[in-house]
Amino acid sequence: MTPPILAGLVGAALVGFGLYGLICDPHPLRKLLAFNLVGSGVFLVFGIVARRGAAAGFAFDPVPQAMVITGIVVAFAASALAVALILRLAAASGKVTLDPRAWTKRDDGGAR
Amino acid sequence: MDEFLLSAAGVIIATVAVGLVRILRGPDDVDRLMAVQLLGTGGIAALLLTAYATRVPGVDDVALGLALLAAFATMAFLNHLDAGQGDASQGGSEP
Amino acid sequence: MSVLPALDVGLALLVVGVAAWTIAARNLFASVVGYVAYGLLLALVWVRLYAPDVALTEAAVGGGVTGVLLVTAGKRLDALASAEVGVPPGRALKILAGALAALVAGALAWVVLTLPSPAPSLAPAAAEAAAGPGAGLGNPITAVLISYRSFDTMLEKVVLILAVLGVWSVGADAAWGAAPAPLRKVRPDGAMILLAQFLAPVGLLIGVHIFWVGADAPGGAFQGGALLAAMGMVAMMARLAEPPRIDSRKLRLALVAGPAVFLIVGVAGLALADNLFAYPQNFAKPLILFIEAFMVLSIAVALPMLVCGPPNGSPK
Amino acid sequence: MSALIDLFSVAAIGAGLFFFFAGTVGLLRFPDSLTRLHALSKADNLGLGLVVLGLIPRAENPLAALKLLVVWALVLLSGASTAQLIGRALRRGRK
Amino acid sequence: MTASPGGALLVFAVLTPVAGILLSFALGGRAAERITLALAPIGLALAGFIAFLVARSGAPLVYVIGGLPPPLGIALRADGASATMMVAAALIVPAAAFYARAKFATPDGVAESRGALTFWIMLQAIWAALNLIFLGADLFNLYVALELLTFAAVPLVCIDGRPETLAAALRYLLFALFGSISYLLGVALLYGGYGTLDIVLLGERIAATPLVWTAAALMTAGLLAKTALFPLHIWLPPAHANAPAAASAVLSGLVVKGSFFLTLRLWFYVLPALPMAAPAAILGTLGGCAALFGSILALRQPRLKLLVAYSTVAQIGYLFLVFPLASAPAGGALGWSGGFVQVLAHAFAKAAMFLSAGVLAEALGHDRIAHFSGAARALPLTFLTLGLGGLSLMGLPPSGGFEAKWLMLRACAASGQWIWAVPILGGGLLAGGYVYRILAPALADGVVEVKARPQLSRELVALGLVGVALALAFAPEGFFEFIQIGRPLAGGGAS
Repeated sequence: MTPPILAGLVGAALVGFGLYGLICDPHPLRKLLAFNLVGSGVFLVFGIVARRGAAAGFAFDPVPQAMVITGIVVAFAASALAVALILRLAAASGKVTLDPRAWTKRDDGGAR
Repeated sequence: MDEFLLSAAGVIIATVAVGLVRILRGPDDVDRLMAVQLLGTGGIAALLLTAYATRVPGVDDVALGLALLAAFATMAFLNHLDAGQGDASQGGSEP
Repeated sequence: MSVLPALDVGLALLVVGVAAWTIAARNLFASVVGYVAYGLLLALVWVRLYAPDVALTEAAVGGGVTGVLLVTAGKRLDALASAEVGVPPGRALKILAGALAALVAGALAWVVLTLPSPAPSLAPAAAEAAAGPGAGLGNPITAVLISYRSFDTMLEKVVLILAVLGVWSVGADAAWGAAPAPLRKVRPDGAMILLAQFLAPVGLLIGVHIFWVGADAPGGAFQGGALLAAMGMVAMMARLAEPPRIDSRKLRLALVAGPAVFLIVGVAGLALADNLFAYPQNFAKPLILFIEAFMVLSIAVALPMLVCGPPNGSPK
Repeated sequence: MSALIDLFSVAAIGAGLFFFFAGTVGLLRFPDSLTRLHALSKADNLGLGLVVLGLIPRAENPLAALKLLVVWALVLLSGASTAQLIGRALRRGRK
Repeated sequence: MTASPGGALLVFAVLTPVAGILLSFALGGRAAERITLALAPIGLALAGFIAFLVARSGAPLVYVIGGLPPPLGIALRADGASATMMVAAALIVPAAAFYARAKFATPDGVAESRGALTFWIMLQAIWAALNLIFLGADLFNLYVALELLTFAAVPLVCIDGRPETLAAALRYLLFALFGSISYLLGVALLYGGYGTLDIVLLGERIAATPLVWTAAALMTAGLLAKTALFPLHIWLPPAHANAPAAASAVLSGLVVKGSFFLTLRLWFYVLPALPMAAPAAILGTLGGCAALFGSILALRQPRLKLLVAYSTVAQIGYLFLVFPLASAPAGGALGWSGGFVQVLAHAFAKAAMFLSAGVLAEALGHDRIAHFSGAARALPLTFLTLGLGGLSLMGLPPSGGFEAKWLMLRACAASGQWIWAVPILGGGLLAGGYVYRILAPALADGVVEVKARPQLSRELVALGLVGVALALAFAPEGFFEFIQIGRPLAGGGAS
């Protein structure tokens, strides 16, 4: 198995694990971790596309690699925004849940 | 010779991977971080060995980057460990 | 080379295993630490894919800075021990989600295994164009980022500014203008100060080196800027530097500098090279380095500000 | 000449492997965090040092060799500092 | 691909608000407000002129950035649909900005305030992102535009800082991030298959292979999560109902249309080679369910803003009927026009209704529908706007909503797809129900306590927007021809 195929399988597995965590984990920080797993799986798919695009005399196709670099920075920015929201939410309400039912009751005043 | 370098990389990866059991077992967060630290050092060694065997250009800079960041997560963790230890008196480091 | 495939398979299994662990772990912090380890391993995978530029970015941003962000967030949440977490979903939803995830992963694996051969590639076109008169760069990735897809790169810097403002905007009204909370409350140990005093200048040197060689070798503005950002955070964690006030004019200008210079040079291209975001033939390389220098500055400032969080305390 | 270099590399890297192995065994087998820390910080830094030593003669140019040394120095410094910091935090926590 | 004369304007349509963002961020909150308001006429002029150029040439306007043509470079492309959407954005964003001046003014005595800086910069960012979404001709460039839109929209949701708005913003962010990454994965696969991301080149090269189907499914799922199409709608009502009125107007009126527009681009421009029947039926079914389900939920909401937000869930549903209708071999042009008139009518009517809901909430101190008795007498203009907006949502003449449904029904008839008439008519009936729920108590006898008299100018802004929604009923034939400029003859698999 050459590295691109192997990396492709890893990427697919990462997307799968991440997707499961994103749906099932109730904790928003864990959801964020799962999102980052999906993200890195997607970047790996770009990576194998770049490596497969190694035409005569070139080790890789630079275009997908450049896109991954852009994507990593954007994913980090998204993580930072999400972390800021999670911490503020926990500090303001004592809850770190996204369950809509937790927010329809009007009893959040006494929490913290 | 390349085969030897690659085998060495493989052995290091396998060794530190076993060490990662500490992330699973803990028991303390410190133990988990030590496992990551070991992985970091071993990862750099494996990276260098693989790079010298396969001659991918620019890998020494990647190793430099990883080496710079070796203590990064541990430092962040210590910020909170020290703060949580009770002597948040801003007083200093003496126990 | 029969060892190499075994090494690759081992690395792949390790990455997948650690990833599964971060999802499955019960303890929040354990899964955060797992993610940090995962980021390190990914950098190795990227090297195996002949992508040292991506490996550098992944090591610095994906593993390093994101790791600090998550460790900090995990510990701050632990401190709010009373925080109420939602209930995990029922068995039916779990099975459904598992089936969906397996379906997506399976389809993806299949498609990736059956990608067309020979693969389409822009590599020859990019390399030829990169070395050509419009760019004059030996590193085609830098050429793609700063020349062919300059519009993406410039806008992505604007995304970073929006993210910084978004993070600030979750702070309290009364704190607006103040500095974010320091990354560390307690005064640090001598050993940590010493470490930072050594790491930060060496890292500065390495970061600038990686930016500078990026025109022709692996490296560039993103990678250099990300390493500088990490060094800035090291200095802040040792309290050698403090997060600046968010209303500081210098901070704002540093954040805006990268995209602003990019935009101005891009618009000037209409006069100098007959096209927006085109570079005049003889000045292409110096102009690109000029833009990149400001981008390094913006990235190096934006990433630590994103980790530091919203303003805290009183602006007075 | 090249055979001599190969021999040197094999010896140094082989010794490095041993230290990685020892570090992992220590991390897994030692009874508490402080002793694990002790085992770890010695072993992995020496391990990486020996791997770097084995690769230096194979570096293509002096700059690459210098980078290898800097990598090792950075990891050594990070490892030593964080070991001390973690150790102190652990001791403080135990009181 | 070569650049058209005047094509540079396309880049400036994106760069102008981007420059505004950078200047505002450097200069601070007070300047941010002035810059946004100063941009309004410039943006409108640019959008209008681009529309004029497209109409004059009768062909799409193209610009190749940096003179480096695709596949290596990036192009921007304006057709009739993009120019129409740009003009709509150039009317609604300034209207929201004008409305928001009082609420998001920087208070005296401080150099800058949190709410003001965030609001004005994010508003410009939404504008920049939307223009790029309407003009982008490269799938990765469009990914950057989608991210720009997400990062601008999420902070607006929680700008007032209450815990429930933070939870709504976080939920929105997670859905949007899932949407982006799913879209990006599809982009990666398409690049792997065809070595280009340019929409025109892809449209020529793509064939119906498993790779393309997988990419299409992933990208569509991501875009649907961002558009809040049923059943991925749960993030929308709390997010749109909790944002300040001016932000809600832009979020509901325009932002969700951005990802809808990309879904259209994807299926009709990138993937014409795929047989459309099955995916169009799925999208149409989801849309039909959304139209009915969203309306039923809207009927049950106790608060006006929540009701209006659920109505958005329903109205988004109608938009997706454009997939079965416009891809049909007969009546495709009617379906396409109907879809776009629905986009526009809903954008203007919904923006007007959210602004009115804001006026109402400030005047009464609450927006609980049960306590509206007699409110129409106290706030006649605002309830007139709500009523006229409701007219368009229901699809009664004379309104853009009616025009849209009429075109869609004619498309149903032309293509023999009568099944889609059920959600069109049923949803309209249900919309009648929830509009009645707002108006009936307000028109009943009773006395409400008006805490603060609303500014006439704000009520007039909302009325002006709803006026545009009504005026669409009188759109001339030339307008429908304009929307068709650059539309590929879709449903290649069908014809």
